[in-house]
Amino acid sequence: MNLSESVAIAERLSASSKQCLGVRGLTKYFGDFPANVDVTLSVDQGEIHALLGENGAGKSTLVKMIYGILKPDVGSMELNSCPYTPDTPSDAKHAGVGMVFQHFAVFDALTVLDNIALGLDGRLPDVALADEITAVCERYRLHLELNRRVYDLSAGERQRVEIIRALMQDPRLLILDEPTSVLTPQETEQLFTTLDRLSDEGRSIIYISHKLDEVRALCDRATLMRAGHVVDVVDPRQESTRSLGEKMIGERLNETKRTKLPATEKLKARLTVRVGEVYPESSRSAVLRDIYLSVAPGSILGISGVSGNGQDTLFDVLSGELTLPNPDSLVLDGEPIAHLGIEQRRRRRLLGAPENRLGHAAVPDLTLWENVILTARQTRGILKNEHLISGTAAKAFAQEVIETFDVRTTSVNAKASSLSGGNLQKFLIGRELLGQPQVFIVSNPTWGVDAKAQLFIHQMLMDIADQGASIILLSQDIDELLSVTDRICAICHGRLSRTFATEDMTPEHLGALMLGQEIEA
Amino acid sequence: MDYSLLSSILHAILVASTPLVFAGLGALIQERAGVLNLGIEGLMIVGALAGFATALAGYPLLVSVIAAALAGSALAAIFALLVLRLYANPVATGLALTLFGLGLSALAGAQYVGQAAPQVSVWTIPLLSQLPVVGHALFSHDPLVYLSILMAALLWWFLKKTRAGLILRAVGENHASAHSLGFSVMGIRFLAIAAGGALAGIGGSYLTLVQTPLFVEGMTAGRGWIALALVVFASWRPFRVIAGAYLFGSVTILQLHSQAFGISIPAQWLSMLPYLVTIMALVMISARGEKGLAAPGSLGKIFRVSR
Amino acid sequence: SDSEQTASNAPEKSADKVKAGFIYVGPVSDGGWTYEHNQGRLAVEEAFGDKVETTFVESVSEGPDAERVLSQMANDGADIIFTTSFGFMNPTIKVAEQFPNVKFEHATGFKRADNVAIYSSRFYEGRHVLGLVAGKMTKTNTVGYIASFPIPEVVRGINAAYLAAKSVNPEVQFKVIWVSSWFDPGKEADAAKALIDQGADILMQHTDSPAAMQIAEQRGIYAFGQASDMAAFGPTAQLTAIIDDWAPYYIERVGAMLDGTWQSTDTWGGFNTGMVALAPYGQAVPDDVRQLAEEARVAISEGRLHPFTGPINKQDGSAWLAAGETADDGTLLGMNFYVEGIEGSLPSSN
Amino acid sequence: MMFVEPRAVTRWYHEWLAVLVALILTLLTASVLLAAIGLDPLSSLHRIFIKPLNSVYGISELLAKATPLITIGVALALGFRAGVWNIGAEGQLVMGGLCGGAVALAFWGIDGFWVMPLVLLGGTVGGLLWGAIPAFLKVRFNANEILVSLMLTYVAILLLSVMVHGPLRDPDGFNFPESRLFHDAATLPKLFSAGRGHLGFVFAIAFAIVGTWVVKRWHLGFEMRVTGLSASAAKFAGYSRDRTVWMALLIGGAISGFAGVVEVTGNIGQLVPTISPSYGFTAIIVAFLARLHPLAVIPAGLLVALSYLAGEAAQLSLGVPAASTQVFQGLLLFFLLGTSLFVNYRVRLGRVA
Ligand SMILES: Nc1ncnc2c1ncn2[C@@H]1O[C@H](COP(=O)(O)OP(=O)(O)OP(=O)(O)O)[C@@H](O)[C@H]1O
Ligand SMILES: Nc1ncnc2c1ncn2[C@@H]1O[C@H](COP(=O)(O)OP(=O)(O)OP(=O)(O)O)[C@@H](O)[C@H]1O
Ligand SMILES: [Mg+2]
Ligand SMILES: [Mg+2]
Repeated sequence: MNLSESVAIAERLSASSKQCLGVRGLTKYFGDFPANVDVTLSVDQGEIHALLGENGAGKSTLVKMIYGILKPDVGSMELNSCPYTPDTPSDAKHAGVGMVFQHFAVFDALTVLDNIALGLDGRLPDVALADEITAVCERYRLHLELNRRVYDLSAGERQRVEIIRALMQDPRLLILDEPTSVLTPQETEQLFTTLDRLSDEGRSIIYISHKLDEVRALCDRATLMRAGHVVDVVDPRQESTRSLGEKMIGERLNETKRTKLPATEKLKARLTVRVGEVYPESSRSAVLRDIYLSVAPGSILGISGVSGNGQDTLFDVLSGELTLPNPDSLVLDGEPIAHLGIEQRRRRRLLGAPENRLGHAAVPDLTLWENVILTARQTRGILKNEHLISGTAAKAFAQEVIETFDVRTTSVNAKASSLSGGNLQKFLIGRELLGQPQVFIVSNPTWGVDAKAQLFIHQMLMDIADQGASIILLSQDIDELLSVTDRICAICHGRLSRTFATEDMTPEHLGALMLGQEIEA
Repeated sequence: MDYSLLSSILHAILVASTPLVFAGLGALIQERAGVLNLGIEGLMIVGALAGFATALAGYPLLVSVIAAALAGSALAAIFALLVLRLYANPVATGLALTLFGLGLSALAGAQYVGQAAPQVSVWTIPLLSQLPVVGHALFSHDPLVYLSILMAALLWWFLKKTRAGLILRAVGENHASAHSLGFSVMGIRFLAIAAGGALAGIGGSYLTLVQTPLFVEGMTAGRGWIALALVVFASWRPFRVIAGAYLFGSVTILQLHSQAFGISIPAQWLSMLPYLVTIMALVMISARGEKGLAAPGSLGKIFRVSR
Repeated sequence: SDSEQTASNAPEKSADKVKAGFIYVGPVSDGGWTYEHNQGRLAVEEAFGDKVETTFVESVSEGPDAERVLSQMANDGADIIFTTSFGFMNPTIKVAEQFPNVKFEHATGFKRADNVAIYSSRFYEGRHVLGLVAGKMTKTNTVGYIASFPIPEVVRGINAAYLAAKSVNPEVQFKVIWVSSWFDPGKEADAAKALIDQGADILMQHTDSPAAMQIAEQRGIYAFGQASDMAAFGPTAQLTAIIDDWAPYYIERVGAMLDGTWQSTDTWGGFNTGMVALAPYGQAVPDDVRQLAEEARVAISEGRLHPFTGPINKQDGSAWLAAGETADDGTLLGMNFYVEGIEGSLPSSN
Repeated sequence: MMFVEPRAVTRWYHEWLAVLVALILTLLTASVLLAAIGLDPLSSLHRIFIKPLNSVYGISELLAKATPLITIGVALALGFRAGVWNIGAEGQLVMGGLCGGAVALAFWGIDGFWVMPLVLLGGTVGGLLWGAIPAFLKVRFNANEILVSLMLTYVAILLLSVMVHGPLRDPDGFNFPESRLFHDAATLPKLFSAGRGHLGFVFAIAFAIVGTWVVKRWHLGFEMRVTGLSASAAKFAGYSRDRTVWMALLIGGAISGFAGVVEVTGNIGQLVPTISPSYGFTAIIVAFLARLHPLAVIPAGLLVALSYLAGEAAQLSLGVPAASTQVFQGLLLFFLLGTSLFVNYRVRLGRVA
């Protein structure tokens, strides 16, 4: 142990007695809805403090109040022993609070440099700033190309923009709202190193995540929230992932179960994909090259990969949002379908659930029953004689989804945007599953979804596989892939790796595959 | 080719285009902040009247131009109030603004029938104006022509080189993100609307101060609409607004000259040309599928703060 | 059904009080066509004082709105209604049928009825005088002409002015620009510049704004005013102006209502009725030109001179009027051809 | 400090209340101004707003004036929901009038029950084709439809001018720029004995009803709305943006064209250089006043139409200039638009702790 390390530890020990942020009795209502009730939170200096809770528990609401975006109805805050009442985010910034948003606050048409400059008071996107950013990037080993426009960046890169922007302000308290939901294991690892370093520097961190393993590895303390209330403060290192999840949810979590189909069934390929070259519609995604994959009835094929490596395009090619000129590129139960559009594929019970819930899988401003019409209109007589919509049928179907999949919402008349992430995801996956897919393509289904809902969604996928459906699961979450799939491969720079049986796969091996280490160009 | 004629034509094109340049820049700054204001015509005519009335009262050009700018801003402030504070639909509000501006200017301007404002003197730029052909055409103008180009450069500089400009673009690009970062979306949009109103007002005043120093109701004759079209045409870039305005002005002037040359195409067909050429140019630009041509991301969308 | 109205409005009976309505195609503040009609209305009020009441509706669209405004006026108790634009012709006829006891006066059209009189001015008489002055005074032998729409009245004006100019200056040439608008100062100014740049040193216009006059003043050349005296806009540039003076006609017709002598008539008045007048000649007009112009004006006024007196060929060279022959009103009313010597082609003629 | 939050539920009476408040504000302003120029507000307001409607004739004229506003307003409401900004309905109206009028003139003097439908069809097709141009340029070249449709409006007006000055000119009309009067077989029947309220109004109401049905019930309406709300969700649902662009502009063009031919055959009775005092632009305001609900376009259209009639009445009986009505219409619209805040939002005053 060298000197500087021991000093850091000593500092950390002494700091732990010193409070950085104190929140007392914070209450926030949206209309009549209590998003936060009498919330108390204490974050020490140099502490990495987790904020845990189900979807809709009020975590984001709480940190938005700390960052001055929302105003509490009642309650007080203290920062470094001074009363703290941020009216605007810039007040918060001046007080030394930085924030990385769950929904990135970035500007698509602007460059990375512009985006970062905007977060810094009085700074211009000039050479001097670029140099400073580069320095910070190097210090925390985060890579960014400053002149690229944000619309060209992957989700992970966008998040890096946010993190750098926050770090550039030299914050005393950094808030990260679900930062790892879009990161690869390697990126996550790197982020943890960064966060550790920050905490060593005496900075406090509020860390919101649904990945309980991460929290256990990283955080010093965790405040658990449920339905707007703080229910417990624990030391995550003393807890198992399971006990943490159960404390958070307040009930027991079930194990996911599978009944395996007989091996003979698994031999027939239901969907076969043979694609030479596909150019994506947006430059954000990679060009697909030489894709070959097949999936059998009753089996779940996992495709892992860092976002931006062609998953979007692959999803589009599989779901039918992107059609291909050569029909034989995709063969479904012996029928060439690559030239068929998404609607025709749906009629053949090839269904999909894209990664982005609001704005892709669902229209935020439409009600749940209206959102049902988007993809399930051919089911249960929602669309009569091809032209007329039966509102009754759509509402009934939406109600069925809500009941079957335990979606927490007021009614089928609620707007999609009013649901919490996990509930909306349950609704959207349920919408497809009730259509009894033969082939189901799903991308990052548990993105930003709480532990309970994660298990629920995984069980749903397994159940339909058990009933004989073929599933292709595109995901960045290694744990998810390892626990759900039968076979697994990785996509990198638009190329697929070999496919392995999941039993033979280790996280390290999968991580290597995601980085393209076994894919020959 | 008769060079003096060429030079005169160029000169006339600049004069005919200048109101469009000002008004187009005014619409541009609003749209870059995410505000779609279809009321440019109303802003222009109010500026036209204010500028004229001030000039008639004997004030110097500078004062008249400032008066026009203030009048444009004042009317634009009504728009800002409705759209920013009361969340009124911007498309309908813009149209109502046009109606209101035209009516107001007609009402207040009725007293100016039959009166002429003093001529604006020409600033001849030494040496440059001696150049053959372009000398007279480009460097022997009233100050407002130079100002219009300066404004475009200034706006370009502002948007591209200053932090305020960056913030303005950010607000237009994604108001939710801008708000998250702590920028006052309302405040910035209000300023952009006021500035745009001022520019549109100056554009209108060019008609009554320079082009035809008189005021009659409705004399903007649809130029506000053309200005709006130019912004789209210019894909929200200041210098392309100039290019678009000059293109439009060129076709307008050249069709008049072609008539005077005795080219026998029916006049109405020739009058269609500026519009048809604008469409064709737009199609050609759009077909190139250039990146970043898109409108500001939040253009025309209503922004509401939840507290 | 309206027996009382019939009684009070019967043409043969004199009335104590007349209510006169006017509908205008433009705003009264246009400084041109509508402005002059409104001056006429004011003159009527001045002339008859308490005995008349006038109302007007301005900026009435020539398409769909005219009929309603006319009906409303009639319903409102107007005894006589002046409809002051060509586009109001058919609505006037239609409404006149529904209100047989109301008198209508339609300007510049050609359809009449028992209760619809028509009136217009022989502006071409004025154009003749303008043509003489222009022919005499042009140094470049190029006269610029800003025209609105190719309707007979405008074509007639161009022909009359050209023939007169040519009679005093065989070298003279007319350049015509059609701006497809009655009122767009910016466009008229642009047209004026284009004409000047192409060598015109005298401008004539058949559009309503004083923009061209201002440009002429700026460029130090000459121009003629249209509809009103535009000297304010071109103190040195204005050589003279054709003034539409509707006051004498309006006073006469309203007077006839008061006297009970109103009848449906077809009036096409010129210098002789005072409906066409000229503004005072500008400083620049030399005495000899002034004298020439005045002589022509008096001759026309007294019926000794007709601006369209043969021999005149049409533009394509075909004969129109033989030597000494004068044009009949029917041909003049529907004139849709240039006379020989004018360059360019008439838009939309077929 | 005033701030607002969205209403959890919007009730129908909120809309009516907002309109009522706007009307009261407008009338109050009007009264103050009238009193300021020395007129008795009450009797003046009566003369302006009530008297024009006091007879079958007045109602009939109101319906005639509202007909094109409602017809086009419905079409635009559909298109705007789809996020297709057709600002050129005026041009499509003019082309409809021109083409329909041309058909009427082509069959001039020929009687037969089929003439009128043919004329209406001609107008509809004319508008449809005019709407197809921006649609094609948008779909094929991604050319902005606002600009193209707006520019085409000027072109359409000039085309009409060319035609009435030339080929379609009345041969017996002394070369004046107008066509012959349409014969009876090509004239829309009137609704009342007085005024010009014509069958077109019935069509307008029918459009509003069908439009409501399309919006509420038809998959097409839903498809267009989804495309307008979120392009990528629409794509995922299997809806094509191109199809929506085509539909919005073709429907907008066809219905505006229909409004145009109805206007010339029902109201004007011939082709003249000006067949519309900016109905196409005013209808945009109408559509938004109705908050893009096709059925609400009916009262919105009637209200705006009344404001025009009232303007004429004000000139006639009070002698106020035309411009003041424009100012007034502007104010009315400002009030209506401003008070719409209270429909969708709850307004709270003061600060929250
Ligand atoms: N602006 C708002 N208006 C009304 N309700 C809101 C608003 N923002 C959040 N809510 C509601 O408040 C509750 C808490 O939301 P919040 O975003 O804080 O949850 P969260 O704990 O961050 O959930 P997640 O894990 O899904 O991000 C949710 O039910 C949400 O629907
Ligand atoms: N002050 C100036 N004077 C003259 N030309 C300039 C000036 N500033 C910029 N230009 C040039 O004018 C052209 C058009 O500028 P415009 O504003 O349309 O594009 P831009 O802002 O440079 O946008 P982008 O960088 O996205 O192309 C550019 O080539 C620019 O380099
Ligand atoms: Mg959250
Ligand atoms: Mg630029």
